[in-house]
Amino acid sequence: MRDRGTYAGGGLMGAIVLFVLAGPLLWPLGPSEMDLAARNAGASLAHPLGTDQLGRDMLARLMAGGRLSLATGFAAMAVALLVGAGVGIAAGLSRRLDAPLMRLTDLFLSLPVLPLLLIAATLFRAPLAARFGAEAGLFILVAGLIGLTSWMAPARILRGEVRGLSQSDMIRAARSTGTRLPQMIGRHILPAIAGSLGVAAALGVASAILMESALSFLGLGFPSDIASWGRLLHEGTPHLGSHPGRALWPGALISAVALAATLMGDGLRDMASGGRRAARQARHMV
Amino acid sequence: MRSRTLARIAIALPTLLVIWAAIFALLEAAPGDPMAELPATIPAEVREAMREALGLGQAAPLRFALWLEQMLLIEPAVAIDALLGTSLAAGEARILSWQTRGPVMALIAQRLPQTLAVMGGAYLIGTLAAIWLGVASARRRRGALDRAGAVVASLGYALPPFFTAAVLIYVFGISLGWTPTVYDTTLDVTDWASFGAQMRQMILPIAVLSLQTTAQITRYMRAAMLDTLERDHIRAARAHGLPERRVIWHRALRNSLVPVVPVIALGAPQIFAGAIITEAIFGVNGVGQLLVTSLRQADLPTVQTIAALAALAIVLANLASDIVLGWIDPRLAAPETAPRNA
Amino acid sequence: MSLLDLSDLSVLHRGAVARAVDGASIRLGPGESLSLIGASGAGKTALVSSLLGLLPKADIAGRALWHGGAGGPVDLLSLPPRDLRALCGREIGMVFQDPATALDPVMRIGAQITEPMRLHLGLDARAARARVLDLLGRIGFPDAAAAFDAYPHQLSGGMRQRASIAAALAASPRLLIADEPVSALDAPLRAGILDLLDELRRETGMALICVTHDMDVVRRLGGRAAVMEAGRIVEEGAVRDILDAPRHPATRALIAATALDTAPDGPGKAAPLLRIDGLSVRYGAGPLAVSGTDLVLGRGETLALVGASGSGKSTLARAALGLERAAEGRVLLDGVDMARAGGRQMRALRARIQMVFQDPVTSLDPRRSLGRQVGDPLRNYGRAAGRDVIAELFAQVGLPADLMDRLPREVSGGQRQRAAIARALALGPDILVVDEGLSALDSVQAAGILALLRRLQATRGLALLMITHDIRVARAAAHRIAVMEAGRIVEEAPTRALLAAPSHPASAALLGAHVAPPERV
Amino acid sequence: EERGRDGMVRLLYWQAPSTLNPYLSGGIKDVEAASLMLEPLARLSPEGEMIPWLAAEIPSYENGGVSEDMRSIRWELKPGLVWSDGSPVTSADIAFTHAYCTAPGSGCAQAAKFRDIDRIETPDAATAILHFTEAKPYPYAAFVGPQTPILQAAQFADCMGPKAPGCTAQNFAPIGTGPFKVTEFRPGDAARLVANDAFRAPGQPAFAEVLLKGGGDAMAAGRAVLETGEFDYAWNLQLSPEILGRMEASGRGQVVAAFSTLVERLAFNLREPEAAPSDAAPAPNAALADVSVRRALTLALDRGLMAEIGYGKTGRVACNILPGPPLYASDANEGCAQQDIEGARALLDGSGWIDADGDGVRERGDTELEFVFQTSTNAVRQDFQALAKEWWGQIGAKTELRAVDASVFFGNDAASPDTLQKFNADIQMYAGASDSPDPEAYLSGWSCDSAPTAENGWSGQNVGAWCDPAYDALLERLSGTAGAMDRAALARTLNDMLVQQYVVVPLVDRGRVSAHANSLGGVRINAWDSELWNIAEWHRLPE
Ligand SMILES: Nc1ncnc2c1ncn2[C@@H]1O[C@H](COP(=O)(O)OP(=O)(O)OP(=O)(O)O)[C@@H](O)[C@H]1O
Ligand SMILES: Nc1ncnc2c1ncn2[C@@H]1O[C@H](COP(=O)(O)OP(=O)(O)OP(=O)(O)O)[C@@H](O)[C@H]1O
Ligand SMILES: [Mg+2]
Ligand SMILES: [Mg+2]
Repeated sequence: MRDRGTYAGGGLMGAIVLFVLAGPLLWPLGPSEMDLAARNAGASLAHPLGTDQLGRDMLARLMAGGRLSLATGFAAMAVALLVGAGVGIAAGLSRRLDAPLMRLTDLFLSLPVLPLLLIAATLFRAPLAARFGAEAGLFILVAGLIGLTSWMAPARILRGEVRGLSQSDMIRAARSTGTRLPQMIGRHILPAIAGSLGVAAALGVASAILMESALSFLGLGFPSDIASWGRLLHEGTPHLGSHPGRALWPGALISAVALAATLMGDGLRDMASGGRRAARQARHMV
Repeated sequence: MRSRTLARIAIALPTLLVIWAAIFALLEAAPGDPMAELPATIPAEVREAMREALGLGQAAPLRFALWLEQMLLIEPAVAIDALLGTSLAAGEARILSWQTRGPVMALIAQRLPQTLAVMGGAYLIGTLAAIWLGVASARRRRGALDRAGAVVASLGYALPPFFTAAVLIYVFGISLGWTPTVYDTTLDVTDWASFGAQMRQMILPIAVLSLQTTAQITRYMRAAMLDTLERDHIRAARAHGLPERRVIWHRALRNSLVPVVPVIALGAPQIFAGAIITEAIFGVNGVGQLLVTSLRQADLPTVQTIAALAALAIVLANLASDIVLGWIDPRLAAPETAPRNA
Repeated sequence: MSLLDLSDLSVLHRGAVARAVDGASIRLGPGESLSLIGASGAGKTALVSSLLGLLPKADIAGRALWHGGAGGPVDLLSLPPRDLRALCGREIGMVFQDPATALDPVMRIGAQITEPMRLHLGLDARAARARVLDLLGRIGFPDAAAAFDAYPHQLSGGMRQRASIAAALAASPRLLIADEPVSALDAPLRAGILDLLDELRRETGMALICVTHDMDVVRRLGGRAAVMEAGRIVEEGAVRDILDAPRHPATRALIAATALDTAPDGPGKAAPLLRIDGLSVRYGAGPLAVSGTDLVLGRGETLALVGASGSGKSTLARAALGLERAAEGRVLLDGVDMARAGGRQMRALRARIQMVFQDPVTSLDPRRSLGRQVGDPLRNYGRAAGRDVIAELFAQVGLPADLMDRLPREVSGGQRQRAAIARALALGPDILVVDEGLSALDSVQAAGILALLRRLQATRGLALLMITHDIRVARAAAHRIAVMEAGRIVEEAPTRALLAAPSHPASAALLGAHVAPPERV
Repeated sequence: EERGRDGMVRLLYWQAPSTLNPYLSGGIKDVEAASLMLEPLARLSPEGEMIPWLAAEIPSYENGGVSEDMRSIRWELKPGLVWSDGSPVTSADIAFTHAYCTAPGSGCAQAAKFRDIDRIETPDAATAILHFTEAKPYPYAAFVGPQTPILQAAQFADCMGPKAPGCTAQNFAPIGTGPFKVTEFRPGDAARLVANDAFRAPGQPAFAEVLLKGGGDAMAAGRAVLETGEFDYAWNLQLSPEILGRMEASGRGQVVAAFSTLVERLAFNLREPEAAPSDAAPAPNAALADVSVRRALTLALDRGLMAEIGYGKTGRVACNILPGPPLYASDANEGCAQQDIEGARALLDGSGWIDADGDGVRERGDTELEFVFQTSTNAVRQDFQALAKEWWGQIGAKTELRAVDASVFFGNDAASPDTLQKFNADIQMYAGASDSPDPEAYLSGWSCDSAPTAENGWSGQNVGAWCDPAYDALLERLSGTAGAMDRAALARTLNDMLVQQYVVVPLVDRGRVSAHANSLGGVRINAWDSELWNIAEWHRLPE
């Protein structure tokens, strides 16, 4: 009963993943196939969600774009969370690192994003492409850039929580039994900050999906012929009056991912706070 | 406590200088050309002469030093002059924008009121709504409100402002015609009618922005509140007979604000720096819009100055967040007790 | 006329198999005092918590008629939460078993106590403050104003417990429910608080339900007593009858175990294992919490550290483990300076000195099951930590193995305490620091743990630093006793010598309050 | 009729002017805003013809205004002209304006237009004679068009050279002769103006006030005029044709377009491999050196469809890189709108480009028909990219698309690899125009020495680095030829060389697009001059 939300989240996420992964196998049209005779078409049997200004099938584009969006969304969120949680926990635990790390965070928060992205892309695009191949290199670049510009919020939020914990008897006791840093973090700190972490993750996925499209408008993201959800949403927005579906569908999908991630984040928090596990255990013993 | 606050402020100043230098270096290194907007037919040597006139002939460190002097000495002096009618800064070279060739600070001063009104209003409303919604969702966990809150929050942070703004404009501006679609910065509030007009033009941008703010803060608030409500001292407060309202809004809220205060502080600098996309869409020509247009035109002095002020706001907000945190939770302000080998 | 009429109360915790309280009935009149005794885990806390609706997740059956209100009797168990809340604090006050977690960490002590008082009594801020200051003074805070402005984390364990009592008494309730109210207090303070409760009972007609495992406290409170075992009330009657002529075997066991035998003589001149040299510790800019103490602990030796609440015992212990930074002085473990030890060496040292923290609730991770937490030290050093190993550790401290998967908040206070002890013993340390480790245990359990420690001492040469306020525990366990006052060790002597002839007034006070024959009511 | 009878007119320039002194900014938005106050001696009509404005007539060989040796031109002011502060306009103001822009250290954006003026002689208050340093077959650069209006000497006297930028009060409120004068200017945001009481035409302007508002984007601007009617005129509506069409359909206003020479085009990278911008950047695909490949790529494009999809009625197929004025437009390239996939395939087959290895991409020897196609980020350009990729795929060429942020792409930052000039790709798309009806400057952008190189700091418009001595020789002739007919003939030949050798592929002749409310009368959108050139004649139409 109490897990309904988590299951709903997981189910929703599963459905979306299925849609973008299996959908293209079932749907005959490709995302960049143009039907120049049927531009800006409304919903029809041939194009259930209509077509765009070049006659490309919206359904196919949504499925193809979703792969890209989900992959970048999760990868970039992971990067941001990894860096953010790392910095936040380090600053929270160590008084010595606190000031420098927080000033670094201030610095990154202060740097104007646009020039930062432009420079980073100029510096790293070619080397990454050379090292990992064009596509993987671009993916790493995009996920890295998004991570680079969004780790600061989790860092600052988690730092405060960790700081409070680090003063507690619980951490003292753990330390006195010889708990090493990684275990300390894994056993005691991460579960304690799971609530915020879950929220940050859910937020992170959605914002990374949107950020990817912002990057592609700067010419830093993926090439324009691969349409991510963020990009479709952006392209569709001006047509809200005439073809609302073109913006509403990608918007709905991004929101659905965010909602699923949110519900799953809630579940993560519950799991970390232990109530569910213990209850289940007790039932097993009957 | 006070000396610790002072120490923090003391460390904030050099931090700020480093940040300012970093911003300058970044802007120097970033691609972009103040002449890019000019018609292609303007010959290279004319462009060169124009660059010279902008002061680009000087070495970058020199320009940074000059900017720093203007920022730290001349501009404050100008501000004092304007307030007190003195003439401390008479004849000194102020920071000039490359786009307008006018003083950057004058530009910012022109832009700040609308940014403060719209962003500030949105942030205040958004934060309060978020706290209320977060608390309410946590209290009736998995209840209808909690579920609705999750959906609203997901929509709020998954839908970018360019989309929500477009929808709102379409519905309220075009279909219903209730609100203007272009923000009039020259509107002076002198009477009820103009006040009404001001409210009408502010409501959509505020709605867009506060939706975003609410979405982000409310989830953190909820998570923190859930954690707090499980603690024993809340149980104790109930056993002492405090009314639930007081337990929640006083005891539990204060405890759960710890992770939320940094979130609030993170967004607060926007009140001064502006929200770029929303300002652009509604034509609220605030600081954010100034920053984008300056960036687009590689107007480095303006960008540098706005970014520097934003950095100041960020550092101050974070400082404030630390101080407030220490005040909310005295354990966080506690001096070093943890020994080495942590 | 009765005040509270409890009949056939049952409590089943969510997910639990057995009832924590099983058909208990109690009747209490105004001004009456009822001591609730019983083994750890017997259901005492469950019983009293259920009365105030503090177990929202448990199935509660039965009736608890409250006759205190103006409009006739009400059933506390079926009262709407809103009305129940109105009763709480004003008519029924509650002192929680774990004082550390019952206090709001982000509020000053004074404010926490003042708030319900102002609410219930409608006092203005100044009057409330005066009243709270008075209360704090009466409850044993020498500097009431400082305590008023302190945050919970700035107080010692005993101080927190007293603050909790003050909060419960603030609104002059008609019934005080106190769950182990004096377990962390030294003898003089304990006496003072019991006097205060007595006084209130006589003056205001306050009734009292006191959960305790300390027979002296029971005797001192007088009135009636009820004995619980496995959720049932197995015996009830006048304190004198119960203590002097216990009928139920459970009661007899509890009473028998209070007579601890005295400690054997010390191991003689053992090699010093732990040496503390001129150690001082300071919190922030405050005064020294520990100043210039010297202490030596030899292999196989037990040293009891006694002293008034807030005298710096816990601080000294934490510093000995390197958990608190020393302002001055050093801690040498086997000749190695802890502050200078490198990472690897430090880890090796850590395994050799372990500690049972004063507050088992805060020292356990609320999100990790007891079994895991007891196994954690083993895992830290790469040793096997299978369920069987942990079950053995559990058995050692008398914990049933089926508590392994429970979270700390899902077990009783004594069970938490024992889990904390099991954790500290897991690594087989050379030195064990026990900060009030037996205070939450009933006498049977306490005797068992003491026996265990003594056995370890005999077989492995375990050195024990026991912090306690209970002279009897000190007498039973320690070879030597050190007395602390205001951050200093003021006297140190072999147990017998010190008990026979305390030379420092502080020691005399600690002993005196105890030695005095308990007042019989 | 009375001046100022129609109240306020609201103009929406979403890219807001940042200064009102066109000499300190070459940006079109600033030039347009300044044209409300500041006026030149002559303007260009919507058809690209010169019309006298402050001058009494256009000087020419025929009327003797231009000297035989083409080294001087004589302008006469209209009689009785006054500045908005009431003082008379004299030839000294003309001479001053020249001095102002050529003073060293001012960073004058229009310096090129004054470059060859040796001195200005002012025999009387109404006459200014411009003496050139060399023969100028086309002597109408300075003081013609909105970029080079006349400044009031009295106002700007203290703003010479390095002091020019600091004269904020002057730059933000120049005194002019135009129909309006500034009352409030907030750079980048809004300007308010009122009718100039001293304006020379009686009964003009019809509007008493102008609100020139900036901010937002093209979408918002279009909406405010066409859908909600909040504004009367919106400038530069680069929106997709469906959107514009839908907005226009709400019936409040209309979209207007005017054409000059703004051509969206493809450029092929014809650089020698060793002249690649840097070691890191790959050399351009050698296949482009084969004119038949360039031609095949061109044939595969359906320019008609592109114009329709991207611009609708605001664009038309461009077959010439110089599409106007009419006299200058070549008619040798008609029919380019037709797509010819078969023809393109045959062409490639014929010149040895075949798909031997069956990977769907044609090759000859080691050279595959694989191209990197870059442009700036912009919705229409990305659509064009997608279309080209599709069509080129049909003829067996593979395309990798790249989009670069516009500020970087057009930024000409020598340090960035992604600029138009560095051309770090095989094919790129951008728009360019001649800013004067005389195309000499524009066409000389394809001379050999205007190729951007490391030596010249990556400046120059010949981004493809195409070099043909014959073209340079023709350019040389053009610079010595006077007379519109002869010049036009030469220009057409040059245009044909560029187009027929497939150095560039003109795609779409883009109009300037604006919108005005139905209630606004007198609007004649002008792509050669300021769109506000005739605002004095604008008026409110009766409902
Ligand atoms: N939340 C819970 N879920 C499941 N079982 C619980 C929970 N809380 C307590 N118990 C179990 O209920 C029984 C009674 O617990 P209770 O806390 O009432 O004991 P107690 O008599 O107060 O013991 P102590 O003297 O040790 O505090 C114990 O066996 C305990 O393990
Ligand atoms: N974190 C802290 N910050 C400030 N003061 C503290 C802190 N912890 C303890 N103190 C103060 O240090 C003194 C010694 O405290 P400590 O906990 O060592 O006492 P104790 O002897 O263990 O007392 P008890 O028997 O009551 O547990 C007390 O006055 C206490 O108020
Ligand atoms: Mg208990
Ligand atoms: Mg203590």
